[in-house]
Amino acid sequence: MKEFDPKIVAFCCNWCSYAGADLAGVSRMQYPPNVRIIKVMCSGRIDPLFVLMSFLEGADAVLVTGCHIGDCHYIDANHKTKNRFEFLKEMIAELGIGEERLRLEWISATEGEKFADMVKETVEKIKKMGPSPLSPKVMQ
Amino acid sequence: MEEKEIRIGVFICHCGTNIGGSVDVPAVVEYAKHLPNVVHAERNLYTCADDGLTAIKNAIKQHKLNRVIVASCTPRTHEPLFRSTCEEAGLNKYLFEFVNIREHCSWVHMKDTEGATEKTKELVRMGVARATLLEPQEEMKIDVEQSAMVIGGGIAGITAAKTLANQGFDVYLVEKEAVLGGMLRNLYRLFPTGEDSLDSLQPSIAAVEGHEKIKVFSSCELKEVKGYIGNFDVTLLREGKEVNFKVGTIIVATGAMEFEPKGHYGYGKYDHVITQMQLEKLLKDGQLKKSDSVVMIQCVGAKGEEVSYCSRICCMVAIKNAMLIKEINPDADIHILHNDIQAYGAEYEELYNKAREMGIRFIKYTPESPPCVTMDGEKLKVEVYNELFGEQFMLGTDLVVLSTPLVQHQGGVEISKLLRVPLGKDKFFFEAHVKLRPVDFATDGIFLCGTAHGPAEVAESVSQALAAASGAGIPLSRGFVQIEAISVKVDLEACIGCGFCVEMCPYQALDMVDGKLEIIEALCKGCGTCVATCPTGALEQRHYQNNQIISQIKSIFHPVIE
Amino acid sequence: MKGCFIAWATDDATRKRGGSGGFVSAALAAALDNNLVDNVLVLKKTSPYKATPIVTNDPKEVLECAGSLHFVSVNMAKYVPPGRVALPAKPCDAMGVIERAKRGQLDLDEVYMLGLNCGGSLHPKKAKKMVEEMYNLDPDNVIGEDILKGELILKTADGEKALKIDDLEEKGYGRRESCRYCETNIPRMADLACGNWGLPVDKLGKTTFVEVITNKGEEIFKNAVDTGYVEFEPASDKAIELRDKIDNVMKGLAEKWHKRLFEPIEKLSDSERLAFYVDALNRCIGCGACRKACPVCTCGDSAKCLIEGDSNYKIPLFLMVRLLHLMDSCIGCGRCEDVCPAGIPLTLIHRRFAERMQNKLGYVPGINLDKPPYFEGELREDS
Amino acid sequence: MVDDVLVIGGGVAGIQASIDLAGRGLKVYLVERFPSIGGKMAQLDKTFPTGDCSICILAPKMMECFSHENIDVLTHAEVKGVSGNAGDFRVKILKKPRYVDEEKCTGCGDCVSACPYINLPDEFDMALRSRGNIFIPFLQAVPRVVMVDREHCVKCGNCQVICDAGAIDLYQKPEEIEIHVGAIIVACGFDSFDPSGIKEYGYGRYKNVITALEYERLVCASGPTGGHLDRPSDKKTPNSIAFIQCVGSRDVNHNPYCSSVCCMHATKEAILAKEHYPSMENYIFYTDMRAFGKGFQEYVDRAKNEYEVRYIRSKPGEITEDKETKNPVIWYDDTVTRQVKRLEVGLVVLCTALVPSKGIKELADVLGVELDKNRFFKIADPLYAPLDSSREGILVCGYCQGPKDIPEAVTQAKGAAARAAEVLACLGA
Repeated sequence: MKEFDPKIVAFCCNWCSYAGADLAGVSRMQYPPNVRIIKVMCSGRIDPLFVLMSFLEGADAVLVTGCHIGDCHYIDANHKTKNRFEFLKEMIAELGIGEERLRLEWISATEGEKFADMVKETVEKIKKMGPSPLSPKVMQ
Repeated sequence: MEEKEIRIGVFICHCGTNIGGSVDVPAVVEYAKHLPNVVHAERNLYTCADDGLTAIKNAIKQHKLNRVIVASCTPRTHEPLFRSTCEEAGLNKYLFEFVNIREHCSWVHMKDTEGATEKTKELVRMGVARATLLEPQEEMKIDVEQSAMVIGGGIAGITAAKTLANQGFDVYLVEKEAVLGGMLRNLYRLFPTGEDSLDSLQPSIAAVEGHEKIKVFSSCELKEVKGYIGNFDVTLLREGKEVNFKVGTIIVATGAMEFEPKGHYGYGKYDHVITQMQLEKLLKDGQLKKSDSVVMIQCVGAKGEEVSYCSRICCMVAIKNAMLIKEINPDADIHILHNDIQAYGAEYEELYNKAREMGIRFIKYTPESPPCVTMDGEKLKVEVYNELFGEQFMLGTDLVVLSTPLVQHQGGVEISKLLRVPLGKDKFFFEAHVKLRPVDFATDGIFLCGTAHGPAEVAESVSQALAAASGAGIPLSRGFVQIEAISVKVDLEACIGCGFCVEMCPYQALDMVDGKLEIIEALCKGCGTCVATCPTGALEQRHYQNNQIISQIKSIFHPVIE
Repeated sequence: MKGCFIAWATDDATRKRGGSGGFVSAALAAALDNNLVDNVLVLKKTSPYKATPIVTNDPKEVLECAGSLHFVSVNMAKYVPPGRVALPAKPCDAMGVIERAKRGQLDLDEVYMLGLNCGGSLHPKKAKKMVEEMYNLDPDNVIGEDILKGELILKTADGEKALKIDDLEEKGYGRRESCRYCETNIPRMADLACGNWGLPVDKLGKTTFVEVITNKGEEIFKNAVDTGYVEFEPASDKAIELRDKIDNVMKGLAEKWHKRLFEPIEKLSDSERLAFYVDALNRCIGCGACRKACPVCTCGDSAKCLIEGDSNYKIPLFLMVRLLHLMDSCIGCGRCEDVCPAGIPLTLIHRRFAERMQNKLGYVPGINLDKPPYFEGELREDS
Repeated sequence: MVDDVLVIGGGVAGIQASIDLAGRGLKVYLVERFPSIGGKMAQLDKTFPTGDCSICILAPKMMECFSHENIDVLTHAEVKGVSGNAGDFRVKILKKPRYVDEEKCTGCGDCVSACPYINLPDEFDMALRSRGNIFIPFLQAVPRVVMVDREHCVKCGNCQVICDAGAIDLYQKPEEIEIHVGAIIVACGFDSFDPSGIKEYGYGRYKNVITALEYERLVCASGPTGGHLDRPSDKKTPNSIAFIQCVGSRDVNHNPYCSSVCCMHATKEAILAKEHYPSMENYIFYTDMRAFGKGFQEYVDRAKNEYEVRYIRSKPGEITEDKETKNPVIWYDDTVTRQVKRLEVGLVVLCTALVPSKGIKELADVLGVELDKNRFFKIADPLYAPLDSSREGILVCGYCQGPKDIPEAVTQAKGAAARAAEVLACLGA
């Protein structure tokens, strides 16, 4: 049987975390090919619905990323991201699919390594945890 | 929009070996050809090179493409290039979609050709899903009224008004006092030129008052400002009557005032304890009695509980005034009690050294044990602990001058409410970005300068005024502002009027008017925070629509096999 | 004149029809009569198990609607008409009204809520069955009901029959599940809080214990007195103490029920809990009745929860989004569960999610106009 | 009369002035001596007092400037001659060869790894990392193209072979171009003072005595150590750091003026160290604590109270080195006990004076403008025309006309742009 290959959805903001992912590339930092990036202008645009939907579709983990608090290109829109994330975190915890599957990281445009490390760590962790029990592919 | 067949063209870049080295590009092209709505797919050695761009333009014509996808490097550097290529071929630039398969794929999976190729296919699939739902957008152009309002007729306001007027724009200069000049009117002589403050200011005042492009409204009060960049409607009150005009941009130069040191060091209790401003006045009027000894105390009320900041200019004001007293009375014994001397830069440091050479004495006190001023018979007595010598000093003196910080005044607070621009913790106006946007407000079209921004000396205020005039002059000289079509729009039928989005907006671009949501598109910067907040689908962000993002998510998990 | 009073309708008929002194009906009628409000929203009883919310400006009609209704579980918040209006409000009605005000659906300054103390209500369908099986009565013969001292009393033409609520609930009857663990018995978020708790024995059934809470409450109370609809006397300290005591007993009971209903879920492992949620929520047929009945939901036909998911989702996107959106705002009224044709224990599940969040944030919905934290702009430091 | 504008210097001030002018629809030539724009700000890690990541906020501006249709960015180029008057300057610019066709190079970096010689000090990373003969100035460089260091290149041709784009031309010639402009804005910035002349501090002799700019690269996430504070002697994280203020400034033997920014950047650097390593002990030796800008005093207060930075009012007399541990040892007068004290730390950071950039005299001569006694550009009217040089039509902004921090430089740059537009408008009228 083929080894479990997690699918991870990452939401990145245009200004910081997407640029951080770019920098990881420019610096040729190697990480496993499990992450799919969806770009939005600001992490504030990330509707929790997108995160829930990703899990229901079969994501084994979801990464919500944006500029560091204080660095937001849109004054303080990432404060709202942070607040909304608290809801998602509690929701995922209550659902019992493993809190580690959802992660919020602030990644600046210089933190290519942080982006690469985040992906590496998440892939490793999720491989240990196995597929998300909420994934339609997983029988219960 | 008419229903049209979606025809997508996909261009996959080898980027030399940068992508081609770890991704099986031909296999991705084959895969792309079989994705829904894709009518053309090809690969280029460098899509960004001339032949690549030509290939895109040709394919748009030949295959009647109405969506173009380039899978190559990062949109952060190359999107403008490909967008303009599409436009040259007659395709709306918002129908272009970028897929990053270099920075996010080939470069980070260099030793995993299989994994990188599979990932590339999926990334292209996501791009196709999103491209299918892309919509053409028109960028909004807002006409800009060719005039500006400057609030405050001090040196900053005067400079800003003059610069803008000299560039050919109409300027309305609003001052609440009867005469122009602001704080400089009350000062004696200025550093470093030694000129009389008011004398040096007169030519500028005259230039402004005589300028054909400048209308001066003195003794006027600002009543209301409505609108947005390019189109502000201003209402003034002059002698109880309303005056209305329209301006394109606004500069806030409302200044500051001296902190009144009530209860500090016997101020208000002893006659000979005065502030630096009062000293300037005495010097100006030639009223300063011969003083054989003077003590100046720095940071009165500043760097502490009342005012947390350092007021930047007081050390130099004290040194300058100490030297002026020395000029009048070379034998005067002058002590400046300070908590670090702020003689930053080149000239100030020089002046500080010169003051010491002249015999002005500097004593560093510690905030923990501040000086103490009492009356000893007819004379004032100042006690201070000299940190450097570790001794308690006792100074008998004729005059104590308190250096107090500049602080925001009530007028400034009101202007902030009126214009809906923020004040910082220090109560001064708060700029859009401390480092890179020092004279802008987050609200487009409104700028700030001078001591309204924080304590500053003349040259600094003038520099800021020029900078604010630069910012305010840009939209005026262009005649319009163009807005990237990523702003939000509302479907009023679907909107339930809960109003939760209004406070989410970092730019006050949303407003509830009679239970209905109104969007001031000119203010929207396209972060989309309100869209994520909206409990319904009433709010949408152009080019980052809910359905577009959702289709990207779904496409990750739905392989398409045809 | 804020504080606690004992009041009663001056009109005999109203006093008799009303379960406890007829104060509420009289005050409502007085408000209409004196043009304090344009309309009154009341429940019109059509049978012991059915009542329809009506909006009326006729004081007489209001007086005719007097009487307690334990077998009806309608939430009034959704029916509040625009303009100045007064309504009797159970705690969950009042909370619903406040949540709707937050969402711009009504102007709280124009709504007068005459709060009713509430120990819980019964689901009409279950109530009918209970009357037959536990009371051995013909449901159609029941002409009235009352809850007193832990007993549910049914009145027929032949007299009264009382059973202990505890016993009924042990057997799966009695109050709706959400009422059993509801700890809000006295509607202090309303303008007035009215009921029979705290009344001395001699005044029981003849008067109403009224707490005047807000300025609006004061307005309505004064109006009722000034127009002669109502008379009152101050409540004694003893009465006030007694009311609190009853409230605390009810709260204690609610706590017990809470533990009993929620502990089994609490004890589940992560995967068992997920299985429980998937099993329950996947029964959803997507009819949307829960959303329509929910007093907090104001989203209309474009609600985000209506975005289409995929049929293979283990939990419908619809319910996932609703769970999320209600995490801070669910008031626990129980309406979703009442109306679910698939029999999903919706309220129980919503409360699991909501309590988690509300406890964490220290936010209680429905008690004041504080914005739901989901929509807060300020950064919450490490909440 | 033309209304094009020349901007000299591609640091944050030059970039801002260019963007403002181009925004008005004026044509701008931006000339930068180095192969990438960005200037000193690109080298900084974070900025005070907000802690914003420096390159993160600068990079979008660099891109905006470079891709602006009204701005011609000429990197690796120098102004060689200026004639004419305001409204009508003729300027000769020397474009030095970078041995790479900027148009063709895609910045992929394949050639960089192909170069067999890789032991040259990387200028951008303050020589804390080595680079090859062919290199990209830094990760976020704009334009992102390689250049060849011909001085050391042996022309092995590996880079040419590997470059699919055919961008490398090892025989590229210098190019002289002439442009015609109406006004000139000078924003040529500053250099960091070389403290090796101050023998008592041992810079150059002791490995663990570094300059503040070197420190910035060390703590930067995209710097040579990936943001790990590895001290030079043993690549280990020190337990304590001392920052020494006024090295070469406020010093009659070197530069009499105050550099204005060091108190604050030292405070920031100490905070960064504490944030990275919570057990780090930080000492700042200062003369006067100059925290006079917006939010600065509060920042210093926070450094003291929250980050436990120890501020010591003393100018150390000498630094020695512990032979075993290579720890620098600081000898200073304690103002409290009035005794000479000894403090051993893991790393010493010298907050050196910032001095007018190399070549400012030559540039001033070419432009025909005067310098002041500190070799900054002289200002015509220090009160009411603080951005006008001694020659009409030539504006000066940023650090090259006197010490200032980033927001002040940006402010002046915008102001100079407004003044340039004003001068041109008045001449045209």
